[in-house]
Amino acid sequence: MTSLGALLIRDMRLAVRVGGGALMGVLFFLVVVTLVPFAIGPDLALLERIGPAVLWLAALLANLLALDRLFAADHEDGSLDLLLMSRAPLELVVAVKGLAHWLTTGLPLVIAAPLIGLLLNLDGAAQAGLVLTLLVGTPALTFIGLIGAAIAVALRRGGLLLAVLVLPLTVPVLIFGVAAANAVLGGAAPFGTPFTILCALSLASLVIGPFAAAAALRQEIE
Amino acid sequence: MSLTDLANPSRFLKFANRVLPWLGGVTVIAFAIGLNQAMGAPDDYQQGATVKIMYLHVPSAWLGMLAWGVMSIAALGTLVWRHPLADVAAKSAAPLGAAFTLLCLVTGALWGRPEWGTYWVWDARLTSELVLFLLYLGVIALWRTVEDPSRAARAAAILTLVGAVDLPIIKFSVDWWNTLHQGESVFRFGGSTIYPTILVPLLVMAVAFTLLFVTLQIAAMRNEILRRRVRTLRLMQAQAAS
Amino acid sequence: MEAINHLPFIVASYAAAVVVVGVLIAWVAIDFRAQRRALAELEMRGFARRSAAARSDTTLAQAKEQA
Amino acid sequence: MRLSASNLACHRGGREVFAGVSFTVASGEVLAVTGRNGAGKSSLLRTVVGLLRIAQGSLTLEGGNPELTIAEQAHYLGHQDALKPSLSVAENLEFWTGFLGRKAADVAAALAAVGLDSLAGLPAAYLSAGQRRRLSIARLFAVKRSIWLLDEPMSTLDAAAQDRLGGLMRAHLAEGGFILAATHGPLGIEATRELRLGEVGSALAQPSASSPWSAETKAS
Repeated sequence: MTSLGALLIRDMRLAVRVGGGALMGVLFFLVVVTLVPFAIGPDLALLERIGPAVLWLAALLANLLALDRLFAADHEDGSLDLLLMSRAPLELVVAVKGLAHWLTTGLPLVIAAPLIGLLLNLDGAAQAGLVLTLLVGTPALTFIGLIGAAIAVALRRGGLLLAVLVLPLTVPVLIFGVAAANAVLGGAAPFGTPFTILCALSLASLVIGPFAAAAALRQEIE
Repeated sequence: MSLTDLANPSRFLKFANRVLPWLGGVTVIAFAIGLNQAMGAPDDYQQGATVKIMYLHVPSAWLGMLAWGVMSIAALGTLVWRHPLADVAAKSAAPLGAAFTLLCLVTGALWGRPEWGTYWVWDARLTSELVLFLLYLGVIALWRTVEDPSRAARAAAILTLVGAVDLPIIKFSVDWWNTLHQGESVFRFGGSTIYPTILVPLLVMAVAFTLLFVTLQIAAMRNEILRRRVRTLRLMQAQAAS
Repeated sequence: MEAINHLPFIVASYAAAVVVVGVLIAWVAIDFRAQRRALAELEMRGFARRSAAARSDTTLAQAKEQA
Repeated sequence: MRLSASNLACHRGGREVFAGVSFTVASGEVLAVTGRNGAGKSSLLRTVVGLLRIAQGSLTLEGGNPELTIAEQAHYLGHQDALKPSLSVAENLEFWTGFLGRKAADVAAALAAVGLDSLAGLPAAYLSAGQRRRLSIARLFAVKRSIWLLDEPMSTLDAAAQDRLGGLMRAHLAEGGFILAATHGPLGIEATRELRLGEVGSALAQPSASSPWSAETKAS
């Protein structure tokens, strides 16, 4: 599929060029995690205990805020019209845009997570577990977020609406992501169960996200 | 973007071309002397050999602050005198400042691990250094987001000056925050007197790092001037093509 | 004993310094080449940088005379 | 190849934009869609490419590829140029040719056809409105499609560029394509048929008859 390849390359290029949003998510992630100890105090034992939850929340927000412009930018400059007319199925077009977004926003978060985990006093095994859960879970965040981005595409204050729409949908991902990460930290619960569910959530969102987002775009564009 | 704006920069380019080889050479010599002395310096009686990390850590902390100082002065130049070279200086200093602050954080963590048993504590000094690093990243992000350099320069100048005013407040509040919570388990740098055998290499290393900063800053400014020239010429080209 | 225990951290610190400084130097050098190449390309297309620079020098001289 | 519409209607936001529009265009023909502002010229083109839903009537394409929709065989040039300012001129065009598939003409050749070859390496942000428009038009040459739907193609173009576009459109017609163009001014092509929209006029501001609320409004 040359057309989908071209789209993937373009979106990734745009993300790293001037004005693009790649790495802005990581920066946001870093700032949020840094703020947490100020709010709760520099108690390393406490930070270690809530570390996975903090990282997951920060990753969720970073992912979401970066999604705001995913379709809106294409809508404003008319590109979205041409994407909608494409011979490639719109679901695949949307999925490719989601993939490009995850590669430029979600993946850097996963890579940065161990460094940030260091600040929260997470040890080696906990960090490995956290990175693994983020690697498996962030695609779910991106692809659920696609739906909100598509619904809010034509709205001027789409960013806030997007957050309000999508955050409740991400509750299961958050629950099982943090549960799996905590299990690595030595909690009573086993690691396998929440991790498997997290994988399932990601796979399901990989399918549901593009279909729902494509349907929303078709409606919205009128 | 008028042509007079190129005037001072082209003088600067000539200056940079002349001075950079010499500066580079002096920097290498200073590092040779500094590293030689640092390796020969005795170990600290309390901290042992890890004190060698100090010869990197302290100069990079100093450069992290120096770069923000350079950016603040340049910000005044941008806002008050509208000097194009000030924009260039501010933009070039930001990545350098960020890099040296990062080096300060990394060496600090590597020093902290053997001394305190952990890479990171939410100590006042470390935390304010981390906030400084985040501020640098914010400024760089701002430069990267706004395409028009003179508009980006003004926005970044305001952010830089606010940061310059805010940094002491951050430092103060973090100190206060920390004493509230953590008492004196904090690593105390001024606790032990520094012997001349350690101090002299440290000063030489600080000079070497500063020379390195100046060299890189001038080279980065030269790049930035060239980049703007390319931009101007391209705009002229687009216009001429009609 | 202690020195040997701590050696990895010292080595890692100096390695980090080399990496950071190396990246900075590489960034400056690569950027310089890229800009030079872009300028050369523009000159080839007939956008004389020298004439622009020369003109701006004269305007500066004029401004000084007026001042 | 022949595109025909019969009794086409389009509703937006509960209002009727146009109704009862019928036309046919066949290979080698140009249909100029005219009418005052708000008459539904842009909406008609968007309806044809499926970006707006057909409220009534039907669209049929004879002689095309039966496996593809009209939109998938058409070039649509909207009001916006669909360009990314941070990508270079060549990168922008390369993306659209790659995305639309079927690379017929070389990207460089298409840029030369619209007179932008000397600016290929520049970011699109540096282009003037007319240059952006020409870059958008270059897409029509880089990828061969026989149906062209052009929304105000001549706007923001200077006289020389309008002449050049006229020539390119004539070449397209000669190759068996056809053009449906919404326009205010002349297209500079001979043998242009005209479809005037909004002649009925009064239908414009009224709620459409199919709206479930219309009966109630009339009653009250």
